[in-house]
This record gives sequence, C-alpha cells and structure tokens, in this order.
Amino acid sequence: MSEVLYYFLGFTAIYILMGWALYLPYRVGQLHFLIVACMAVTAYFGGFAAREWGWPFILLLLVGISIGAIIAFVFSQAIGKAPCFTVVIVGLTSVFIVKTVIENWELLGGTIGFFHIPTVKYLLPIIYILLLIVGFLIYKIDHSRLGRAASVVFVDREVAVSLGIDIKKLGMFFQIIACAIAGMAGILDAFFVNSVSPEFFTFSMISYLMCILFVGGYTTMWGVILSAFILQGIPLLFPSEVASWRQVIYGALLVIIILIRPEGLISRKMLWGLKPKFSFNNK
Amino acid sequence: MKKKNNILKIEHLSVTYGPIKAVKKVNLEVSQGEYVSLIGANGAGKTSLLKAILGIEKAEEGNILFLGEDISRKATDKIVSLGLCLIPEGHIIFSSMTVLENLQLGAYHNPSGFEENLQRVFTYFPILKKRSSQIAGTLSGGEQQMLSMGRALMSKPKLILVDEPSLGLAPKTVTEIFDILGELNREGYSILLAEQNAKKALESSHRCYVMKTGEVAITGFSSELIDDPQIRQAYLGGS
Amino acid sequence: MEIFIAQLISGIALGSIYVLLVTGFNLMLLVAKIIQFAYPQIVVISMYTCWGVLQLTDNKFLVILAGITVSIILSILSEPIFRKITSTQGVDINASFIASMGMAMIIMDVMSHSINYGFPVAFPPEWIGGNLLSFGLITVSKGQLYALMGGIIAVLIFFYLLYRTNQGRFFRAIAENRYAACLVGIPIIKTSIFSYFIVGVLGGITAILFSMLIGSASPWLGEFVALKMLAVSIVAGLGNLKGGLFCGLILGILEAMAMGYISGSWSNAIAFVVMLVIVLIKPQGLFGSRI
Amino acid sequence: MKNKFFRSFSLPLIVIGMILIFSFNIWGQEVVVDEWRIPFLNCVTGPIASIGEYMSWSANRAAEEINAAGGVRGKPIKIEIIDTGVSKDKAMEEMAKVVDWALVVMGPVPEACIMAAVPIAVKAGLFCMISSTSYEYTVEYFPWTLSWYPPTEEKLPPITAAWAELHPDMKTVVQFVEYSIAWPPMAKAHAIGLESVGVKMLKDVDVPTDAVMFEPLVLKALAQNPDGIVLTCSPEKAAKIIIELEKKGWEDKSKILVFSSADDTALYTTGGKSLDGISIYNYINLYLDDPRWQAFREAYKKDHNGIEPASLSTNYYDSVYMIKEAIENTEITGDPSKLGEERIKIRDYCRNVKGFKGIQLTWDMTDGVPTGKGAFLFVLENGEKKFLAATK
Repeated sequence: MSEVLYYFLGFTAIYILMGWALYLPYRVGQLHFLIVACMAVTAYFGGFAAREWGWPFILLLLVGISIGAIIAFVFSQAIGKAPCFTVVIVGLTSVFIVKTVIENWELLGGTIGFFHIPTVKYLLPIIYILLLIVGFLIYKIDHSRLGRAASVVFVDREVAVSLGIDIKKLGMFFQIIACAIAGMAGILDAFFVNSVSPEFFTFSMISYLMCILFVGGYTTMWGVILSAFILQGIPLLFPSEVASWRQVIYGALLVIIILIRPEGLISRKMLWGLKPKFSFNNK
Repeated sequence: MKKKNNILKIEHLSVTYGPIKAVKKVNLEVSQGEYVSLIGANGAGKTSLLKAILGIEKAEEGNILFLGEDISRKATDKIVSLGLCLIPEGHIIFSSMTVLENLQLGAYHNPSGFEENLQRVFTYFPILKKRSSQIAGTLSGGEQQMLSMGRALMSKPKLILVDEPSLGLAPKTVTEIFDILGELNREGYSILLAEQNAKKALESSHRCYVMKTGEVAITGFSSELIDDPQIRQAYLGGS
Repeated sequence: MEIFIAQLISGIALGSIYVLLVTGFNLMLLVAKIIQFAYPQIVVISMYTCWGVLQLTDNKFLVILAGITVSIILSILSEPIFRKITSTQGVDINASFIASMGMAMIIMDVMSHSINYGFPVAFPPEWIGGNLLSFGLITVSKGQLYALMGGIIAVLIFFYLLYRTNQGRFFRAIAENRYAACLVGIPIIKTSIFSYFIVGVLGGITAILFSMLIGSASPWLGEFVALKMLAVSIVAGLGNLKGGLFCGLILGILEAMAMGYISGSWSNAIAFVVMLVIVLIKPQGLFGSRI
Repeated sequence: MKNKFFRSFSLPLIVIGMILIFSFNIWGQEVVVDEWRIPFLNCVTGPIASIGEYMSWSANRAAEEINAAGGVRGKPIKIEIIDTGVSKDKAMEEMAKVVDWALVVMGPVPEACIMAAVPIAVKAGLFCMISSTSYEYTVEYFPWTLSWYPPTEEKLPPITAAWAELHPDMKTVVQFVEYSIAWPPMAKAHAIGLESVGVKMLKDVDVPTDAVMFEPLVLKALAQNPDGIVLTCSPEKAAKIIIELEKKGWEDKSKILVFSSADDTALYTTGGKSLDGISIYNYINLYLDDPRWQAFREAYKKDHNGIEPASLSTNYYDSVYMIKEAIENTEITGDPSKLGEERIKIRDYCRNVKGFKGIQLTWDMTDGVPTGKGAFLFVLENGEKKFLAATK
C-alpha cells in the first residue's frame, strides 16, 4: 500500500475516533473539549510507558481507555449536567493546564517533546478494527434507550426531566464513554506518530474537530466518518496553492454548512428518508 | 346580522405547523366597537388564529383585512403600529424591568400620547400606579395580567386581541379582568377574546365563534348561544 | 509596595480592555442570542485598519474613524449570517458559536497570509505615547490612561444607553423576552441590526484603545483574547453585563498579579486553574447566567 | 423516497471516488531524471509563515544561481516547496509522498513536523537536511539527519560569556524565558555561559505564550534590580519587552541581549526605534567581506522591504549548495533503481563534509555535527547591526 494512503487512512481513523468522542456528549448538548486533554495525557503516558517501561501495546490501550474514563468520571461529577458553554470552558482550560504541566515536566521532554515511541506491527488494521468496535458500540448506544433519552435532552431539558430522565447520569455516561474513546485515540496517536509534543494539542486541533463534527453532521454518527475523510483529503487532493488556504477553506465550509445545512452533510432526515422526529426550536 | 363597519375581516385563513393544520379556512369578522369572543377546547386553534392575525405565525393561505388593508403578509411591528395588539396568554411581561418600563415599552408606536395613555391605564388599573417602580417579576399573577393588559392599552389600539385572560388566575381576579374588558368595550374599543371559559366569554361578549379542531363550528349572538342546548352540553358543563 | 501598585495599574488597564470586549460580546448574546466568538478577531482587523491608515496619514481623527468604520461594517456584515442561523434553528446559540468559530478561522488565516507578510504590525510611538507619570517603577503611560478612561467612558455611555434611553429599553426588552417584545411591536430585526452597529462601534473603540495600550497587533492576538473573553463571560455568567464588568477587571488584575508574583512558568496556568475551579463549583457562573 | 435513498449513498460514493483519484495521483507519479527535484517541506502558512517565506526564498535563490551556472552535472535543480503548516498529520502525509522518489529531502521546518515526519524518512532510509532547528531535535534521528548547529550547551555559553566580558560592571542578569520548543535548553546554556564569567543569574522570568501585556513581567524582572537582561523568547515578545523596559527607565540598552531565534523580522517591525542600542547574537555576520554574501544580502533586502537577512535565512541556501556538492562529488546519477544507495551516499557525504564553502563560513562536519562554527555578537545602532565580537 502506498505510504501516503497509509498515513491518510491512519489519521482519518484517529480523527473519526476523536470526532465520535466529541459527538457523544453533544448528543446531550455538551461540547466536551476535555477529550483533547485526555488524548494528550494518554498519548504522553502511552509513549512514556512503552519506551521507558516496555509496556505492551495492548495493555497500554486498556490503560489509556481507563485513564480517559477516570479523568472524565472525576470531572463529570461537577459538569454532568452543566450547560454547554460551561463544559466548553472546562475543556479549554483543562487543555491549557495539561499543556503547561507537560511543558514543565523534564522527564517528558518538556517543551521539546518525547521521541522514539516504539512501533507496533499491523497498526493500521488494528486501528480500523478498533474503529469498527467503537463504531458498533456507538451504534448500539444510539439505538438504545439511552440514545433516545439523549435526543430528548438535546431538544428540551425540561421535558426530559418531566419524563423521568436523569440528565446528570446521562451526561456523565456520555462524557465517560467519550473520554475513554479519546484516551484510546491518544494511545493510537502516540504509536502511529512515534513521537509526542505539546505542540500537537492546540486550539487548532479543537477547531479541526469541531469542523469534522459539524460539517459531517452532529445528529448521526455517520457524518463524522464522511467529513473526516473529506477534510483530511482536501489538502492532499488540491494543488499546494489551494491547500495552503485550508484553514480558510475549513472555516468557510463550517459557516456554509451551518447556513445551508444546519444539521451537517448527513442528517437523520436523510438516513430515515423522513421528516425529523423533532424540531430544533428551543422555545 | 346588521352590516356594520368591519374593523377586522378574515377570509379563508389557514395556518400550519409542519404536518399539523392548526387553523383551517376560517372566516371571521369583527365590527367597529364590537366585543367578539372565540371559544373552544384546548387545541382548537384559537391561539394560532390570534397569532396569525398579529403576524407571529405566518398564514399559509387566506387574507386578513384590518381596516380594509391586507395585513396577512406584514411584519408584526407594522401590524402593531396600525393599531392592533395582543394580550397574550400566561401574562407575558418583561419581568426584570419595572412596571413603568413595561408600560413605556407598550407605547413603542405611540410615544407622543404617552402621559395621557399612562393616566388612562392607571385609572383602569390603579394597582399599577401604586406599583409603578416595582420590578414586574415580583407582582402577583393577577397584577401581571393587568400589567400585560395595561401595556397593550399603551399603544392606543383600535382592536384588542385577548388570549385566555383567565388562565391560572383566582376566580375573583378573573371576574375583575372581565369587568375591565367590558368597560373597555363600552369605551369604544373593539375586542376579540379567545377564551376556554365559555360561560364568562358568552356572558360578556356580543357575538361568538365556536372553534373545533381548527374550524369555526358555530357562530351567532352570545345571548342566543348561551341558551343553545348543544353549546350548553359541550362547553358549559351541561347544566 | 511600589511593584504592587505598578502591577495593579497595568492589571486595571488590561482589565478595562477585557471589560470592553466582554460587554460587546454579552450584548450580542443578549439581544441577538448569538455567541460571537469572532468578535475579538473583528477588533484585531480594526486594529490592522488603524495601522494601515496610519501608514498613509498622520491625521488621528481619520485613523480612529477608519478603525471604527471597519469594525461597524464587519459587525453588520455578519448580521445576515447570524440571522439566518437563528431563524432556521430557533434560538440555538451553539450553532452561532460554531459559525463564528469558522469566521474566526477565516479572519485569522487571511491576516497571517496577506497582511504585512504575516508579521505583527507595530504602531508608531506617536500613536502609543510615552509615560505621563512616573515615580520610580510606577508609571502610567498614555495608552494605559486612555484604556482606563476610554473603557470607563465607553462602558458608562453604553450602560446609559441601555438603561436610560428608549433604544436601550428595546434592547433589554428583546434580550428579556423576544416574544413579548414582538407583541408590543418592537421591530426585532431593525433593533438587532442596530445592536450589531453598537457592538461595531464598541469594537472599534476597543481596537483603538487596545492598540494604544499594547502598541502592536498580530494575527493570533484575536485567538488569545477570544478564549479569555469567553472564559470571563462564562465565569461571570453568560449574558450578565454587570458580572462581566467585574470579572473582566478582576481577570486583568489577576493576570498581572500571576505574571508578576507566581514563580515558574505556571503563571499561565494559574488563571486557568482559577477559572476551572469557579466553573466546576458554579456552572452557571459567579453572578448567574442571563440567557 | 428513491431520490433520497440515492442521495444518502451518493456522499459515501464521492468519498470512495476521492480516495481512488487521490491514490492514482500518487501511483501515477514518475521520477523524472532530466532535473534534480528536491522536495522542501516548509511551513509557508500559519503562525510562523513569515519564517517559512524567507527559507523558501533563500533555497530558491541558491537553486537559481546553480541553474544559471549550468546546473548540477548538467541538469537543472528544482526546489519543490511543500507546505506543511504546523500540522503533524500534513507533514507526515507529505513526507510519505516524497519517500518514494526523493534523493534527499530538505526540512521539515517547524519542530512539531520534524518530530512527526522524520521517523517516516528514517524508516525509508531517506536523508533529511534539517537546517533550521537546534541540535536537540535533530540528534534524535542521527544518522538520518545532521545538525546545523553544535550542541546547544557547547555553542551558546561562549557567546553569552563574550557579551558579559564586554560589560565588566554587569554583575547580575535576569533572563526572560518563553516555554516553547528548544528555548528552555537554550536559556539554560545562556545561564551557563554567564555564570562561567562570574555573573550572577537572578530568578528567570517566564513569558507565557499567550501574553498580550508585558509590563507585569518587566516589573517582576526589575524588582530584582538586575544589571543586564537576556531575552529568550519569540521576536515579537522580545521587542515588546524592550519597549516596556524603555518605558520603565532602563538606560543601558547594550546590556539587553536578544538571542538568535528572536533576531527575526518581527523583532524589527514590532520594536522599531526602541531597539536602538541592544545587543544581539546570531549566526550570520552581516558585514562579512565576501562578494557572494553581499550579493545575497542586497537581493534579500530588495525583496523584503529593506530588512536585513534574519539569522536563519542563509541555512537552506547553504543546504542546497551542500546537496549540489554531494551529488557532484559522489557521482550520483539520479537513477531510480539506485535510489537507496545514492541516498546513503548523500547522507554520508553531507554528514562528514570537510571544507565546504558556505556563504558565511567554511563548514567542517564530524558525524553530522559542525565543528568550528561560531556565533556573532552585534550591537544595534540606528537600525544597523554593528559587529562586536565573534566566537569559535
């Protein structure tokens, strides 16, 4: 397989995972950027444990998932049912705090970064198998009682409460699953790139993930897959003169999609071939 | 029915929300100085009809003539400036502002006659004068309903649309509110009242439209309808 | 003590800029029901305009006029986009956040691609002005004085407008209850456009004061400030104007104090930790959200 | 219904189509041997686009000169600038594109891209000519890279010591450090040099990356009553700190030392007249009496609004010439079938090049590390750098 295709597919899969991690808490109306902080933590932890202590990849995957889940669990005690922008600011601040800690930690390479993370055989197939598993899991959640409850919460929290839905528990559940996925993505990213640096986890990564989620569509899990492929492919497909304006292209795409297809490229309406079951008017 | 000067004339009006047809080809008239009531069960389309008149919901088809002018495609603020106002259900007020500020906002399209109007509103609702510097959110339910009415009167309307004024209020307050509506009508205001409490509505109004699932089922003079056995059965508790 | 007073002065000057930014941001949130994340980027573009006009002419009046005009134009240009978003999605402020984030990405990249080869632009010393007062290390520069005075005056005028005039009452009426405002016949769209205009004026003033205070602008300045503006607004309570005043000023002072007194490279994290703790304890903000 | 059904499947089909087109695009590329194509993974967009711009400029200038003089072994050289921004995935994908055919690759430029993309080149056995960053980053990938500078702890102490020796009355120094890429280790090296000549280092002042106001930092530094200041932070921030110092009544500007990475155009556009009198160290001597250098300097100023060449501006100029010399001296053919061995030939030549005439100095490399490469100390007078001292 062509090398470019290898890296293209690898990154796309990692971004799909991260996109799903952003998608899940948005089911209950929360933009949960804590996932980026979790990804940074597990990428560093995974890299360090693999290089210095020789931990095996499979073990690290499990540890990464648990680290993400634990971080999310602690935070979700406070922000389980917090309004969207409170969650946004918790996410943003935690990303900056994690970065500051890493930059001051000599053992992790400080500002320079952390090199020579060992490689794993058949990483790309493993990533895609994990992607399938996570995708199946999210599909199951989406089509379960929880998924339907989340849809109600998204539209109207008061109605949800009157229907007996525990918003906090639901929010906590989605946040924990999301951060666990992000923790896994962090481990995969560390092994895929073979190095980690504080420069990898910036605000532009957050805006990129936002693009993936909202260009693709936030009402279904499928939109993320489509837009991750498109957005990751744009800079590779276009000539370099155009590709150098990719930030502008992403920004414009985001604005245009919100304007003409507020629910993103793939919406529920499209999948069901029906009118949506609910409208998005919060009266 | 005598031919009087039509202040409001609605022809074949339909309103839809997505797949639901809330109002179906309704015809309705209000004459100058007339007090018309609109009764019907919850969900019969009364509120949708009033909202459509004011341009808050867009009419799907049909015409709304106000003083001979078609207002069915006009924006709400233009309609209000022509002299139509709606006293909404559930006493909707600006609760973090003072009572006086609420009344000032009501005078958006009539700033010149502000003082005069204010005094008039205070004579109808003396309680509002006493509370004029209080924050509106701290008023009682009945007082809030009065504020909502006072605010509407500030624009010196030619026709007042009233939506469920009795909703959630104590019986004594309800009587008070209906007395004031009657008084307003005697002073020359035309009124279109939508009300679930059919007895009250029929007692106070001249003429009545009965709505059922978005359509006008029965129309006639209130004094006649109040004795109609069918109406008594359906809306007045059968007694 | 000397150092402390000097730190306090610089903190207050910076705080007054945050106050201006948060006030404009909160007005958009209240009246138009949008999160205008690109607002600081508009301020930065306006700073770039001032710089560009300064290259051509020394007339300060023209420079100020140009800065404010560009800010107004950009603010009003964004209105149709936001109106479309709020009309198709009801009042979903998340959508406006995402769209304005897209706008911010575009503005930032255009600045780093096209203006002054992506280098930061610096304002000439005549524009910034030197020290007005100095006792040892305690100095008050012209920029600081203007930022503080301009901030106070602009916010006072703004609050007068909002609480003592009819137009301001209409703004508040829309912010409080859109439906009722519609019923009393306030033209929602016209008033909203006017609020974009006011925010544009406020943005232009902010840009001029900011350029006098820090003396330069760079493409990524908007992003740094946008995050802090959003944070202040959330910590104070979204849409809470008075809370924004207080928290904006406090953040300025806190930032100066943290930079001046906390050792290690942790000072950056301190402000964030404080915000994180506040938001975790009080998710609705210190003063309560108004939306 | 049918229409909607079709539409829901059309989008995934577009994606698959896109991937196909894109993979054909890659497979369809052939190595053309009638010119020397040298890919240059550079950062010409994003926050440090200005640095990428002059790096591209100098690489292209070297290529033009070489082509005007007849090319390399009779064939012209062509620098292909590939933008990576500061994004790691873009850098990796672009590197994966070039490992199939390139003889040697220049860059990547920003540090995050180096960390991400160089392992791919190492795996493919492709030599990366990275000449824009510190030893700390490149040494990790030896022998598939070379370092353009000697190890930080060897090269920097002499220059700060030389600066201190010019100011014997300077007993205490405060350093401003920005926590970014390789700057903290450089700050450490500065301190070692100063301490070696008896200067006392006061507590460092840390410069937050997102700082917009610098008065609090300057006050923190001045509260310690230092005699001298070392600025180890980004050019824009260094300039603003100098302006603040001036406002706070700092008199002897020659006791402010700006480190090499801050000697960039942004320093001058931001600092303006306030910079007059400061000391700067870097790796190019503007007043070198050499016609080739002076021609480069004139051309650079002409294309950059009269601004003097920045510290990093000559690096890729020399890189291109070094590649040219490697191709000529090791008789490289460019034949795709011999790609692997010729890559190693270039690598081994460059990493141990002796007596290579760079535009500023003669290079002697030992195992990828230059020996005898000095730094230069300047003082800024009326916007012009005046040469003060050089170290070996």
